Amino acid sequence: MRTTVLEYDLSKIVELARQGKRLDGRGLEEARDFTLELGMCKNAESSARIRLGETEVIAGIKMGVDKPYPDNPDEGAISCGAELLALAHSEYEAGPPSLDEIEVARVVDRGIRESKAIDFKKLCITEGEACWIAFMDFYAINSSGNLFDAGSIAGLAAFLTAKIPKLDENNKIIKNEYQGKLELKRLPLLTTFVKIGGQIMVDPTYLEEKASEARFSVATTDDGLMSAMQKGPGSFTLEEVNKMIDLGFKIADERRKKLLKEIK
Amino acid sequence: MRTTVLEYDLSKIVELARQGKRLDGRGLEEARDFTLELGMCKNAESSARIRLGETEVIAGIKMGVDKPYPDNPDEGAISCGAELLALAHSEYEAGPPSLDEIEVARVVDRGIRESKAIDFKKLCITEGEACWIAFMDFYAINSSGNLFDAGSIAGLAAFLTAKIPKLDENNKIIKNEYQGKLELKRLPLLTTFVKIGGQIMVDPTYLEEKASEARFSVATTDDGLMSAMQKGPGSFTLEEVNKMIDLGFKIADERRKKLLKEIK
Amino acid sequence: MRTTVLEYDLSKIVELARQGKRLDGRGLEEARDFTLELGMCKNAESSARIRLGETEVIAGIKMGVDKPYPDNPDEGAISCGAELLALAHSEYEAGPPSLDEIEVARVVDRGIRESKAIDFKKLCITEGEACWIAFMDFYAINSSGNLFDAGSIAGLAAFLTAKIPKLDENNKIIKNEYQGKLELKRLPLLTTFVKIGGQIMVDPTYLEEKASEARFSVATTDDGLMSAMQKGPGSFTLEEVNKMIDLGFKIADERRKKLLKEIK
Amino acid sequence: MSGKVKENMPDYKKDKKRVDGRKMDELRPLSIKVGVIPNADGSAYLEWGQNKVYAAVYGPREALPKHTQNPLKANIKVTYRMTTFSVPERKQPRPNRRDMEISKVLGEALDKAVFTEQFPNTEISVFVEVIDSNAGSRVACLTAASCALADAGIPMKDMVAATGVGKAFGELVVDLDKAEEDAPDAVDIPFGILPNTKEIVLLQMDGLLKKSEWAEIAKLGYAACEKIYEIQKKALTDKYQLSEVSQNQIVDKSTPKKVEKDSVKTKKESKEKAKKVKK
Amino acid sequence: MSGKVKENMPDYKKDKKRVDGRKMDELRPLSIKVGVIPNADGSAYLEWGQNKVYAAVYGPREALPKHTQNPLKANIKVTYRMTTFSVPERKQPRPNRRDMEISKVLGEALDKAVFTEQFPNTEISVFVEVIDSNAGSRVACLTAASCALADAGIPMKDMVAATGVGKAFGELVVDLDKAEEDAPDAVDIPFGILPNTKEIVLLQMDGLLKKSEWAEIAKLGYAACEKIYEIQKKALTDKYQLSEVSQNQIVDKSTPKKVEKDSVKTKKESKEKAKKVKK
Amino acid sequence: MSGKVKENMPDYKKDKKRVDGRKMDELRPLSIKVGVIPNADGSAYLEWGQNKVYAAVYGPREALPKHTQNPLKANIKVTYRMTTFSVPERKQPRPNRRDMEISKVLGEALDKAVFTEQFPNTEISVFVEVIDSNAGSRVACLTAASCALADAGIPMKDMVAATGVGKAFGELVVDLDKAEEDAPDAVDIPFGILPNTKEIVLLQMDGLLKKSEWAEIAKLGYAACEKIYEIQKKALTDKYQLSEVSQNQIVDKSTPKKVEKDSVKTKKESKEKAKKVKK
Repeated sequence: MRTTVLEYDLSKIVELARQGKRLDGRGLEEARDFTLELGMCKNAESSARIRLGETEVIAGIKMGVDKPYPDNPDEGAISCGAELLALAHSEYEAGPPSLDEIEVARVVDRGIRESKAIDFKKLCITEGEACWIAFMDFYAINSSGNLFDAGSIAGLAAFLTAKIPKLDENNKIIKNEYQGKLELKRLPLLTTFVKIGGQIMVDPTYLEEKASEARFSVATTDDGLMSAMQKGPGSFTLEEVNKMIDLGFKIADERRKKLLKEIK
Repeated sequence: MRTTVLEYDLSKIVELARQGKRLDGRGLEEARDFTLELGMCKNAESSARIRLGETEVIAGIKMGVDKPYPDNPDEGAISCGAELLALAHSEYEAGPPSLDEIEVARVVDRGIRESKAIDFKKLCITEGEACWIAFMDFYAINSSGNLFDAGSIAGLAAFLTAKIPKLDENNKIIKNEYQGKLELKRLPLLTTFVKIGGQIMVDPTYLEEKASEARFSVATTDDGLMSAMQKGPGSFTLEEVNKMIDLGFKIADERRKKLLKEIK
Repeated sequence: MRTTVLEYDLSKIVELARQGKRLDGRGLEEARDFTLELGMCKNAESSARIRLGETEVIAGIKMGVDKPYPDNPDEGAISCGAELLALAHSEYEAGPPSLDEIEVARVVDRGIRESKAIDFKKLCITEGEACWIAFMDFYAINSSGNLFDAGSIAGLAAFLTAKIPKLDENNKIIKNEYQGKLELKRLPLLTTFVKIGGQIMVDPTYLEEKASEARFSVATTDDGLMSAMQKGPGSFTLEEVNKMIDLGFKIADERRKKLLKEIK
Repeated sequence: MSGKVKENMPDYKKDKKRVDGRKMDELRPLSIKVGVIPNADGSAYLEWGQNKVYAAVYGPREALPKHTQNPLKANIKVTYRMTTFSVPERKQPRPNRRDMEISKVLGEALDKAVFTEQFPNTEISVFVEVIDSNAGSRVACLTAASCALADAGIPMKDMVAATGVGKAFGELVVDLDKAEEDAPDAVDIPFGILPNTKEIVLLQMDGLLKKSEWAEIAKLGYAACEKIYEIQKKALTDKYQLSEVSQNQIVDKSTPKKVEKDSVKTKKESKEKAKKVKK
Repeated sequence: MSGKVKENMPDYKKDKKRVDGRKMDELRPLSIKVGVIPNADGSAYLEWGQNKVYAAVYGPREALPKHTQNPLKANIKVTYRMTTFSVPERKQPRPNRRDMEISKVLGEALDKAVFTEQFPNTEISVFVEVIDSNAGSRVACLTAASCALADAGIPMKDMVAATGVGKAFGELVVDLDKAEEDAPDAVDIPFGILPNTKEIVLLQMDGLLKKSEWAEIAKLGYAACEKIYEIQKKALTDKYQLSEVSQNQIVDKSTPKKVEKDSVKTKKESKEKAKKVKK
Repeated sequence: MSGKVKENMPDYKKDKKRVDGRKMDELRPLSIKVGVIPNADGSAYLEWGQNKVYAAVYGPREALPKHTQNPLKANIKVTYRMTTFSVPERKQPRPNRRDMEISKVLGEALDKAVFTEQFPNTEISVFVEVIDSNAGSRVACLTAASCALADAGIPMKDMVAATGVGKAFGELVVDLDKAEEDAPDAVDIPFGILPNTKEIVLLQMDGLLKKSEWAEIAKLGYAACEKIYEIQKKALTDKYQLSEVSQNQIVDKSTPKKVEKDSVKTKKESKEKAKKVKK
């Protein structure tokens, strides 16, 4: 990995944090605004492009037909993948999945899966024979920090807009024909925090991530539940965790409102 | 990669080319002669060893039974692979497929596949159930330039002589018994050129490849058609491309004649 | 690989060997004592932990149901794997299988497989449909030399104590219920030797392996047969090989006696 | 490719227009925007019919590992990839052999466009990502990558303009879409040139073509590439309206490189701080 | 996880005890032994209910390849793996994505426990191997790895004590077993702290939890970790009965590091000869 | 191997000859040609019954990566591979575990044949490729590789002569073919020696053998290897008829290495120019 981060910037960020300030002028509890585009990838069953500050992520869903797992013959499945494209940052490299890619994919996946938003039984086509697998993959296009939240918003938008293809009598997908949409019972969203200079701040930029002592994400739903937590590097006090959970609910609510308005 | 090429040789080659000459005394439009041996690998459904100048390549075909692709339930398939064995040159290494291996395999494959020489429907055994896959793989044994043409000649010889095994009632191959041969409707052959010192020359040696500014291959058939083109490094004018296509037809015709004489 | 072996120790070992002595005071033909624990891994169909001197190895068996190979529709199979865990020595690394891992796994496998101790036909469940595969994997926990013999003893103990799960009507394994045990017709065990300073010695330590000029293993059975041999580095005279085979029978007999006493 | 005989197969000679209504020599709608990826030294986003691709350039930066360094020139390394959802049937995430071959030929095409000798021992990394596709993604990527290189302020002989040309349903056509690529008589020729010198830098072919048809196809290809080139130049001008830096940089080989670089650099000063490889 | 409705499902509110008879805040039997792998610089073997894990520490040793070296601190690199026979259905030998993620979070947890700044440019390699499992293998490994680090004489701020906490069959519980992890309302929270400072160094969550339940769960987690911590300390004392070196080394941050290291070194002199990286 | 009971199974005790008509101690036809791969520093092509293999030697050349260099000796690195069409059922192109093990044991066998201490820090790369097979491909490769090493002018203590020996259909035999390897009582022993010293450098075994049979088998093996050795020497003489360089080089350990190398070098002057590693 080639390092291009300036030590100067990092120490400046720490210094500012101690004063309760941030390099881009945001408040500590202020997330960056985001914009959303939907459906630009016609080959996908759904697609979403999000820009969270300068961070840009594209998510898409492909629906595939497969045999159910023998343990759950009456259930389909979802799968979430992430790629931190070398396109998106000079420090990224093409190659096998990095630990960072695996972690962000799995945390976004858990936020959705564990919320039980999607009823896997409704993804069953024929018990023991055929089921749907919803493959959601998201890609970093420009990486300016907090791919967790960007991936989570893009992923949720993709699941919310995914169409289910029609099948012929042999359970083969008929191209460009659809029978309906995925249903979500609740709407989980991740909110991510870092600690810098002892201060908790939400939605870190790339440099803030570099400068941070600790990182934490929490997935919260519209019906007041938590569906995933993930501490990254560093440590937190219980009070800090509690504060981040509270803020997580608040920020996810705002983001969800905006998201739903875009999707209608 | 260990480099053993002498700068001296390369500049000499460029200098000679400017005078319309080559290091081995050939004319610019003169391909190296080749020799062919057939059928030496008894475990293969066909095999061919070609020596094109000092370049030696061995190709063989194994016929396998598989399920047809769902999209083409009434068709079999072919597959072409290439290995530039570390045996064949001090600059080659054992390991995962290199870009050069992938390119030469795919270009040889396209020359044959796109010519529609082989009717994939005739490779169907039982619609939707079983079909033949003809796996042709070729290996560089001594690499002295132009593996494209050597692989193409060896590959065509292998396809032309491949036997189709007999099957039992369960579509299992019966060893050492055959029901017939692969049929080819036309005979595509690649012809490869390089540009050195502004001069186009055919059938480059290893050093000529190293010294070249540009590379181009064209697959032509006995019925006057082109089935593949591939520009490698560098650039050509349209006139140069046209000239190479003309020469490609001529040289492929000569090689085909020789090839058919060997096969009878 | 990081090297931590002291040249001093190695030359001392060679010097001692020339005098018929060993660093740990053992005689040249004296194997280290071993201890055995069985059944500590409840998720395994059998498990065995062996300490051979300071060398510690854990072996376990999982029974899986699969389709028989088309060539042997009425037979099951066994599979032996080995991992030299990075846990077990500072010179080991996590990563793809090393040549050493592959060799020790394959030699232990051959010792058992070629002895025909296990009747593969008895591992058939339904001809052409379903069969048992007994996966035995062993792991180095502390590597102080002679993983061949340690793996062989642990592996044999695992095969001797492996339970066969019950199946439901769909040939799916019913958890925690068993229908019987694997049967072994004979009991093959490896015995491994090195040559140091021209002297043959049995059951080498890690340092003795480093100091050795040559290595040899022989698998022998309780009914006086040899089922595998493997020469590692170096060379032996025929007389040396004959001596090692004789010793191999003797030492394997002693070990087998102890092993059977532990298993009862 | 598949050669399936379909009912109601189009007959372009008779129909006088193509499946999607285009004329034989008509391109699908093409739009390019440069500078879309702030982290990159240069970037472009391109939509071409259904094809949608990103291109990003990082470098010139030290070529690593060391043994890949060429003391005479920069290495142009292209990485072509497709997202899993960019094709009708989900693509496996790991790169396949087609991805690798396309990466290779695109790199070989761009190599002729860049004054690589000005940056010995470096690598110019070009990443192209297809997020939606419908035949022609490789020429879309090459066209976008050229703009991204220019956007990165890398001294270039010219940009590469590229398109598919070939044959479908009985006629010679430019810019084949998927339906045409699947025609029983389909010939697809990825074709890329340096418009200033007319040099051909990308040329491949799938399909079965009469020699006599090639001359006509090449003519169609050149004409189409000229149109593409205009769109490429406009994309750059749209970003750099105030000066003609990018234009000069591309077409004027005599301009001393130092000046070119500096003039571009003024646009990206903040970026420069973080850059590693300097001349 | 699977959400299957079973007949006779337990109801913890009614039953007042758990499937295996435990109280809601009761740990499964836990035993730890340190120094079990002679080759390692430090090691531990832990049995916790059905879970059985080994931990081994090698280093600090030179971090390789060179570019991974951090001039300010040691890298803690954890490799979490499971044997093929440690789970009900045979695990594939090659590491999967779960193994990788767990390795990452365990390393991030231990990083806060070690005075890493004392060993710049080195790597402290921690290998944990699960040989049998029944929910909670990652916290078992983290608990064992902490003891192995202490056994290796590596200067530590504190050990990490970790356990699963969460919810099953209607009640908040500690140290969930597999039956509980499979409950329809299961919430599993791997939870690890530095007992001296109460800092949380491991925190993940699977399942669906009310915010109000979290406070109670955290309380259960802290209490359980205190019990685990006592067992960890006892495991070290059992090995080093004659002195309190390990204890001092862990709890007393003010002790000059030099002295700590030396005092531990006296116990492992024979090992030191073979070591490569020295300060 | 498979242990299938066949009708009409041969009975060698009764038949007095083998399935293919050979006597019990008779080798299949064996021919060797050296110098067949012009690019290689040394090479050989061998046909032995249906087995057909190439061997090529490159080096001694600098061992890379650096950390593999041994300051006391050259590494002999053998890469054994089979073409996809060299076996009855198509082999997957990527090397399998059998390929790896065979590469290892062949390298360990050749290591004893070469004066490796003369080339510290180098690697002698030996590539063997099986293009057709019918039991015994590893001994065919070892036999060919020895000739290739001699052809490369690498100072050798001796060549390795190797063959399969063992048991089939009730009798002890040499050079088992596939039908014999599949006999229910088959024992296959890859056996390789340095004929000058009688040292055994390759020894493996598959199958179930009485201890008493081993002595007889070893005798058969030595005798067969002597015959093979003659064919190896003849192959080298056929190439180098004018001098006895290769012979000297192999059998006469006292000859100063410098002279040996030079005398061989005269035959490969043109090649030397391109070589990288020189003493």
